[in-house]
Amino acid sequence: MASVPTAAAQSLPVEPSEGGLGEKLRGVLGYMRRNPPLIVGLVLLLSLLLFCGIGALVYDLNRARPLSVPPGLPPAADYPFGTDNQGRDLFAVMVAGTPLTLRIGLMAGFIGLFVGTVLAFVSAYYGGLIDTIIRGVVDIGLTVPGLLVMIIIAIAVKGNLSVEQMALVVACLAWLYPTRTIRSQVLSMRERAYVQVARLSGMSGPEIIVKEMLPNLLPYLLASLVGATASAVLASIGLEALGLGPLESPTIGMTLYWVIYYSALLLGMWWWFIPPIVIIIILFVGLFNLSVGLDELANPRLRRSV
Amino acid sequence: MANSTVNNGAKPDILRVEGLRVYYDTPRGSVKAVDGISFALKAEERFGLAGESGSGKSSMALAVMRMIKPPGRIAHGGVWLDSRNVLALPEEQMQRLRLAEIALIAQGSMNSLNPVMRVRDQIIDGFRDHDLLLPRREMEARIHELLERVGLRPDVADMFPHELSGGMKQRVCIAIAISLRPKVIIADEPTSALDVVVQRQVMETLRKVQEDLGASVILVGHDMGLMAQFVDRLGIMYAGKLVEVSPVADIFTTPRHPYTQMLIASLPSLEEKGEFRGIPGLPPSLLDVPPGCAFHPRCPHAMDRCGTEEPLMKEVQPSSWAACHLL
Amino acid sequence: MRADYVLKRFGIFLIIVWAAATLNFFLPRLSPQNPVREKLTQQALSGGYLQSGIQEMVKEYEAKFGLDKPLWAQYLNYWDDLVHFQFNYSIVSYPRTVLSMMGEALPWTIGLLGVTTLLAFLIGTFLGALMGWPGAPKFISNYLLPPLLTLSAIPYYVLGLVLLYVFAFQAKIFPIFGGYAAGVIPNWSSLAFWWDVAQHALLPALSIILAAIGFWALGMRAMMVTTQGEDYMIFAEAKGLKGSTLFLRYAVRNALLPQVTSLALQLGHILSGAVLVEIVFSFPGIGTMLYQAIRANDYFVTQGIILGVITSIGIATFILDLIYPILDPRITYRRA
Amino acid sequence: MTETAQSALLEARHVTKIFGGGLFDKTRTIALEDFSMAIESEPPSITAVVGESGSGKTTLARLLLGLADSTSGEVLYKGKNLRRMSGDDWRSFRRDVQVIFQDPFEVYNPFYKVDHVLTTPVEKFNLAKSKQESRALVEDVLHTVGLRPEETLGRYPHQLSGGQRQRVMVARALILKPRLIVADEPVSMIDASLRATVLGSLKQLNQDFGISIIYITHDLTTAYQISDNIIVLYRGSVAEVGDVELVVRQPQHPYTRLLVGSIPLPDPERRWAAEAPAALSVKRVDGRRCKFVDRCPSATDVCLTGVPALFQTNSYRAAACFLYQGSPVLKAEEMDRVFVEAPERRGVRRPDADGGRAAATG
Repeated sequence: MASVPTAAAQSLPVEPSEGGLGEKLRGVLGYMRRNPPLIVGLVLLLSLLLFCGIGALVYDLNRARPLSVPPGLPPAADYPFGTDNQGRDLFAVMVAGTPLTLRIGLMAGFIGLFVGTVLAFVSAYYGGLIDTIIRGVVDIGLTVPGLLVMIIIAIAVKGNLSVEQMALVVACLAWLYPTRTIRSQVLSMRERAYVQVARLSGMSGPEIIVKEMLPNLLPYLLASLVGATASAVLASIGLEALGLGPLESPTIGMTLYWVIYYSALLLGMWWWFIPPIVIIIILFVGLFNLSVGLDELANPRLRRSV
Repeated sequence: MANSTVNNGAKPDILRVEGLRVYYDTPRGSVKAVDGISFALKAEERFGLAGESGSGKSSMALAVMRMIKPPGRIAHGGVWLDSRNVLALPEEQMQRLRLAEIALIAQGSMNSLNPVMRVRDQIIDGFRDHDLLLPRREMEARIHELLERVGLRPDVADMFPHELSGGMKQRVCIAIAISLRPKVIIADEPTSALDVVVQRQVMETLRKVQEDLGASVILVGHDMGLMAQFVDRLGIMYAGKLVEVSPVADIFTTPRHPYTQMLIASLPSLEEKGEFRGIPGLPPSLLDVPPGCAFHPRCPHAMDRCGTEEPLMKEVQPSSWAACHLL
Repeated sequence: MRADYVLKRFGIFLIIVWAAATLNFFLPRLSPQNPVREKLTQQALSGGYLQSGIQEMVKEYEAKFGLDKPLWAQYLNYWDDLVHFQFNYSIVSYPRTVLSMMGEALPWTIGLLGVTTLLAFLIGTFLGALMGWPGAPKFISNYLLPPLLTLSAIPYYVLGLVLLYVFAFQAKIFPIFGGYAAGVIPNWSSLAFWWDVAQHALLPALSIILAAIGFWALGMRAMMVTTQGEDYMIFAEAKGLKGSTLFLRYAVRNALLPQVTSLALQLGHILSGAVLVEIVFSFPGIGTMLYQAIRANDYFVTQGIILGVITSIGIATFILDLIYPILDPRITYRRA
Repeated sequence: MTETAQSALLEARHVTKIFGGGLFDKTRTIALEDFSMAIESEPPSITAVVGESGSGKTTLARLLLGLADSTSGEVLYKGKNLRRMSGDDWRSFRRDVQVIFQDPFEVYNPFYKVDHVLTTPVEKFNLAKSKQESRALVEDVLHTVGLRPEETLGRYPHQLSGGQRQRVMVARALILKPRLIVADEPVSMIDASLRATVLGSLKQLNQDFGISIIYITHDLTTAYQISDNIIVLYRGSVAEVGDVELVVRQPQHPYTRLLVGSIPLPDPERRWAAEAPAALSVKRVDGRRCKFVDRCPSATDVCLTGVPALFQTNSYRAAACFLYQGSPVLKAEEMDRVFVEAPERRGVRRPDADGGRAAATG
């Protein structure tokens, strides 16, 4: 079998085309067709952004505040998503809250990925005691239920959290998983002969990381960012639903908190909980597909698996 | 090519391969890994199939076992064992035929055994799935006998693969391969991961069990030295085709095909030092094999005809066959 | 199994408990607020106590809870209590102890989580194994996989809310909240009570199982595909083994190993999700208790639950670590 | 030669490398044990280091290249310890000592075209003042190793064959005009018909450019073809050392005999001798005795008493075996005394094989 998989493997990875821009574009489109999760993910997330963007332009977001509209109304022409018990316009809440939730996720995701990447490189590159410590902390940190640790943190810093503080709380644990996965990637890459050749060609350590390793890691880092963002959103919504979030901000998680707090379900106020649920589903399914798509891009061996 | 089936000597043919083609479908077209190969294997014969990477030799081995997986497929041809066409058997019969009549010693001796099963159970599995399970004591005796036959101590049966050295693992594979006394053993690069000393021991073990059993062996590989040491008759593959089939002594003394000639000349020896004679040019991609004779772009004797007309196998002298327009 | 492997795993378990307990102790104390004082002040105000008495009361309570001593003494004290399973009293439900409250809630959570995790793992792994096997029916990959994958992306509790609304509120097939019908006195020797519990547990369980199956199926499928590329699969097929032998004893057996590793890593994650499911269904487990404690600022209960749960997860991981070498004979030889 | 040891280009002194053996790690492997060797740049020679897997040959390569640190002992570049060298010394070390790795695919970063491995050293060592000059330099070395630049540059590694890729690596090493190249199994992953071209390129580096080569391999045949001197390693220790003609054609150490006897010669008339080779060894030999004793057909009680020193059986060879304990002992750091200098440079009379054997037995 030695010969054939090589031939097949050569045809599969993202072939660097030597043609012009049009050909490259066609190549990208052709690739997208072979990677449906990427398209599904992008379409879902873009439509969510579109909803928020257009909504913010045409709708009065002040109505997301409590007592700004009559409470407890079902959807109608004036209030397309209805209003909640405390007099918030739920359409405005969704338009204003989705970007807030995304912001928490992205901030924590970025911080987590950045810290994780740095630690992963430090750990994998220097090895020894530093590596043992970092690996130990990560392995132990990952077995512990993250939500509970964040609860301790959130309670400790309690007061009224801002959206940014919320992101920081979530970021406290967001670096664990990226550190673990990126470390193993760096570790295997460090042993690659091309890294050693680069060293023998006179490249310095940082230069090798930037020029030889990072380019190959990029698709992987992108997939990790999406994964870290999704985890952060999940964690933030969880904390918020427990009442440990930014009480004054109309985020998706806080909306769920109020839903549970006021037992909207038992009151039959379906319009109160269906919008956040739908947005959560679109958001997570979008992020999930995007990360699967990017994973496939980063690790073409999985392609055409079955 | 069908008439090129090589036959000579008194021993009957045990396995015949006729016009076999194995294609792998890729987005860029069909990779013709095996492209019309015919040969016959005689009883108790050791036959070698030599080729460099990309010559299709491993696909050839898997095709005879009918183990080509998608995107690969057997596009054409027949593999006749006695009077049955192996390629036309129903799947269940094919399953029973493997190991019982044709056994494979696969490439990658380091990982050919299931890492989480003891050697004993891996041997027994073969018996069980051929409905040949013996009473416990007899089974145990059979396992001991098999292990001893390949030069291993009986307590190896209780070990896991990771407790064995590379050479021991490959001996276990040989023990499994001969457990049902097959007529044909296909050994695909059986020693590619082993050191020379162990390689010699494993090859001699293989020769010994082959002679004990009276089985035939097809040795697939790239190492011409190993071929010279082990086989009776040798087929040289280039770009998915056989270019020459001759008794092994003839191949090394009077190679007929220019590719064989250059391949033999490129081999380093302990006789003379100095000259490094490689074959200029590159082996073709199996996606895009040159028309006519696949070797013509690298051949010093190429004529106009070679680029257009595919040479057929000819019997150059009794039992020596080659496919070249020069002959 | 070698003793040093077991010892090392046990050491890791101890480190987990130590780290969790220490965080649990120090983090709240770093905060500028004093939870006890805050809570008492709140209670005093709502109860209409006189301002003047509060200071003394706080003092009295602080002495009772040991909050007036220096930090290191508190820390030692804290460990002394932990080692003796003294988790303090609940501030809200004083004089009930945290331990007794947890003792009531923990079995519910372990029951729900244990059953659902095991079921989801088994079903998901089995489906994944079939999806990654060329001989298996195609409808699993084509029709079962996409919805399962979609569900796996959604948080458990969101799925729980949907199920609750559709099956409990609208269709009224299942009860809406609780672990058993309101007003019933738990009686585990009565079959009727078990039936009642089962009805109440079904929706929470379903929301965890449905959302988790996809995760396990996806992981198993990928491992099956990897496994089929291994040399031992080629050799096993050449041994003339039957499809079922190849599937079970060679492919699934090996693909299972990373799944078990993954199970150990996912326990914490699953639990985080399950906590919120309990809250959505007002299931009488640890999650609901935690939610109420957080809402009521019952800080000792919160602490106790978090520590108790992390310890439980640590034990579960330790058990999985002990099982793993039985599945994979190589493990003690690799870096143990 | 020994008096120049002070300023040898590269020197290993009593180098030992042990893997594992940490706090939680019970698997301790001695990859290389008390190895000493000085490599002079003049006259340029080719020294083969031959061994099976686990012999420590790749560890040796990594130590000599400064890619790994030894557990004890030191590696010196022009008399300076690699571990304590200044940045300038490192730059000069990198220029003087270059590498060719085993896998001609792995050495290429899949993100870049083939050009990358050639232009990086040019940039890093300021070998060219302009883009054109750099291009000319690259094309020049490609021509030297027999590649056509227009068929090589601008391509991705997977678009070239294994032989082409490895020759590009030879060109890369050449571009720095090093004085020593460590070639770690450079042809083991290349097809036989293309192997000769790579070996030819290596030989050319040695003859035309005066570059010394350490040729690390498991393959005695190619080692014999290309090298002047040979070091046979067994489980981290030197088993036999000397002139390649002598060592390969009349091996003295039982291990070398076993190795030579196991080579599958491409000659059906000369098949493996009938007698069975030494048994497979399962357990590792521990303690202070000959490492080969468990597999050795000539083992006697003396082999259990200690580790055999290198016995110099004639002026061009030595073997670490008690069979030759009558011969003078060669200290580990004097191993290179038995090396012949490249004959075509010095015109030194080459010891003819029979004379060598007579001296050994005498």
